[in-house]
Amino acid sequence: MDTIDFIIGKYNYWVYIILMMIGFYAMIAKNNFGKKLVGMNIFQTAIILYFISTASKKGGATIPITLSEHMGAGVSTVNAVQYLNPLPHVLMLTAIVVMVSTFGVALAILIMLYKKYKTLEEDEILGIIKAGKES
Amino acid sequence: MVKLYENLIVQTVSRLLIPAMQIFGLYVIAHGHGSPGGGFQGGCILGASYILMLAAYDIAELKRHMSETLNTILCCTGVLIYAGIGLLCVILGGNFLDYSVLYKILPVDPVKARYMGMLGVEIGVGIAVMSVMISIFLNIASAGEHEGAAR
Amino acid sequence: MKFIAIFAVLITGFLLAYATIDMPDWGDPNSPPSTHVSPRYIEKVIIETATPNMVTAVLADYRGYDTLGETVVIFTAGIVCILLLRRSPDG
Amino acid sequence: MKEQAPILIIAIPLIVSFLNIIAGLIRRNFCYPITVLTMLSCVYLSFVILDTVIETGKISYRLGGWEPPWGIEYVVDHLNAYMLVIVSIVSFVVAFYSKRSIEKELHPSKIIYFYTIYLLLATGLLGILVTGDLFNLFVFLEIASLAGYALIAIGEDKAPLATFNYIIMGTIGACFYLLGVGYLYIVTGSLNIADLTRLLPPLYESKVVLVAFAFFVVGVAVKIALFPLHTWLPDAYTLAPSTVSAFVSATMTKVGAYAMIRVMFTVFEPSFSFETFPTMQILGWVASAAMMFGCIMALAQTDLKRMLAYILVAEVGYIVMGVSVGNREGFTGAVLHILNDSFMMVSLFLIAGALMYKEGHRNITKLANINKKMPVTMGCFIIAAISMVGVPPTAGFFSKWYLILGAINAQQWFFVAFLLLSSLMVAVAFFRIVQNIFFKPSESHEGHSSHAHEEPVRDEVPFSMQLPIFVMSMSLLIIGFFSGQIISNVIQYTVPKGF
Repeated sequence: MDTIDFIIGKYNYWVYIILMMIGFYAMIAKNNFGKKLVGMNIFQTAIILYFISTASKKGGATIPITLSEHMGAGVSTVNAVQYLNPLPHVLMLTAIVVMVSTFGVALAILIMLYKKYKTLEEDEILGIIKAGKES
Repeated sequence: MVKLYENLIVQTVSRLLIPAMQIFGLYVIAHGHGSPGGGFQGGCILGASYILMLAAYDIAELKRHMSETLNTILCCTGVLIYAGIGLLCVILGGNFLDYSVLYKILPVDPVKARYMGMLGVEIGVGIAVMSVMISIFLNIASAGEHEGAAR
Repeated sequence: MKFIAIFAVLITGFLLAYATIDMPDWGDPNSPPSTHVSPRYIEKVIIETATPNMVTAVLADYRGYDTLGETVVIFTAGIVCILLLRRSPDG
Repeated sequence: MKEQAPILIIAIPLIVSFLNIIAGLIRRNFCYPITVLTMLSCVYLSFVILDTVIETGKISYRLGGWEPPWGIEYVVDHLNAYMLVIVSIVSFVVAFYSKRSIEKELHPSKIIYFYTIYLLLATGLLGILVTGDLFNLFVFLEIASLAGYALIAIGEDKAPLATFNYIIMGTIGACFYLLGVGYLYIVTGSLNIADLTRLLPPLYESKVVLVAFAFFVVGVAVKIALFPLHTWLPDAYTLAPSTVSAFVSATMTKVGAYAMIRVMFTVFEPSFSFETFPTMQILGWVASAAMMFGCIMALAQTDLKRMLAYILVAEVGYIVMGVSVGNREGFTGAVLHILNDSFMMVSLFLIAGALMYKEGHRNITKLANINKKMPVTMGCFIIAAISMVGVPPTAGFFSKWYLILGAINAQQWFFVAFLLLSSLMVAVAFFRIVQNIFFKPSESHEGHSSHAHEEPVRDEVPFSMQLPIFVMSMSLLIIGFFSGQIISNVIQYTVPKGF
């Protein structure tokens, strides 16, 4: 019974680990550069899921925006268990922007590669480079 | 290359939709203090409105509204607003990004000055994100060659 | 090559699963992230910054420097796209 | 001024990089002087910070006025200040050098954006060095990485392919680092380095902390190109424009090594890094493999820049080995080697850039008689080369001496043997070049016997390129003479407690 509780109690981690493994595999093993980028996105999204899941609190916690009934005149009556943890959300907003930027730069380089070699398969590009060297 | 493909339905709908999107984007930036939202989210919506314009019309139409130089300058201005507010705090005698010292130049108390500082920062982020979204999309969609797109 | 990749992925997945044993359960209100730094953000956000949205307050004020970094990252991405792809009109 | 120096050293290049674009849109020629002046001010500020740290000890700066675990804090101690001086000097020197080289290798319309991204790269590297917050370090790591990708991708013909591999590897490294941050966050709830140092010791038995440490080390190892994860480095650093190669090779890996030292000895205590986790065995042997592999591959190259890139892989091995032996001498050697190696790398890569500028190639078999054509540059090359080999009284000798002492103290005789052997191989690699230059008849002259006695005309690189080369190679001698002072004034305070 303990094992089942253990697995169910931590199911968010299992989900993110599986997603991360899928993305990581695509990043290092796929031959197509586009697929590598998709893998990179999955990998990073898995990390976002992990961070966001650390923010959750069971027991009726709501989103981290102070409700109007808690906004007394300068005196705070808020208890920390009433709201979700805002810090992981902030970190992930930053991380999402970082990931969008990385993805944009990678796409730009992908387009440079495509304009030069007219293909995105790694082995074909390496073949073209090899043929260029020999001739 | 992105070519102009006249489609009445798409163009009419986007003509209606773009102003609404831009108003909503501004609302998300400005109301980020009290509801979900903020500079990055609002900037994305603003950028998406311009990207919709590019998709429904063509590059020339986009450039008529937002020239490339203007976009680059806006991109710099957005980040400059952020870093400038930070430096302004240093000049006013606080630490970097310590908005509470802004009460010296704003007609509010230090706690409210933090609110105002945040608002300024979010506006800067919004401008920067909008223009970067446009810049990335424009350069990637046309592979960098968007000169000959005259109408 | 494929074999090495599968091996690396499995090692990573195993390490992550191994670490999960000692992690707090999902949604545990007594886990360290919920009890150490974040309560101050939740409880004092109105007094200290007059902003109801805690995410905005932490993003732009408590950790505003991170957000400056974030904005610089996206600025870098925009300039990088121009640098890499833009062909100048004069050839 | 003095108390604001830690932030100004970041804020000035950051703000100037935005103004640089606007100035460049007005007039393209403004970019170069603006960049050089900015980096000069960074050099000045870094010396102010170093001076303050030597006088008063650790500096702490609260960004936004929030006290540490809640807000972000800058912590500058001897190690940070020392690294700041290195990075800002290197970025100033390379910026000064860049004008003619960039004009030759890049399209004129890209010069504005080049200098902007150059400034952003410098900002990112400096930002990694001063921060006292793990997540903030990640953000600045990404700024530096993105700028680095772009600057490498505008290089030679095959550079985009090399850059794409770099992006994939670099993103894996950054994501592993971020996962490490997340794992420490879930067991402590804090991101501040000083706070983590306080919170972590009771948790050293936790599996989460163990895995977090592993992810930190692997992530940073990708970024510094430690041996089995080095695959992106030789291509990327060979194909980048020569200015960029000089800058990134001298700074990126060193800043990564700094991040590794921070994580291993400040976030975690040395007792954890060396007792709970078999760091010395794993990292030491990996570093030895890196030294041997880098040197062997360097021997096989004919392209000067590629050879230097493989030597850089070996040099990373030296630094990591000095850290991993876990005693005072080894750590001193590693920290001193960070300084020496970045100066040696920058002078050698700048010389490779000078060859590219004048000759249009950098094939070491075609350099016969170049010493008559470019006597000063080649003289500087000899100095840098003997420093790289580790001949006294140049700088390279002292750091290698400390590294060997460290390995002897740790009774790792294999490491000593590897160190000596790899030095020997570096000597052979450089002797090949010297032999090609001085003792080989010029090929073009063999065909025309009537011109056999014609002396090559003296044809040096422009002054703006020659001065940095000269200054950097002379600094290798000067650092050699002042190694004792550097160690007694700065480096001995960087050694973590418990050694």
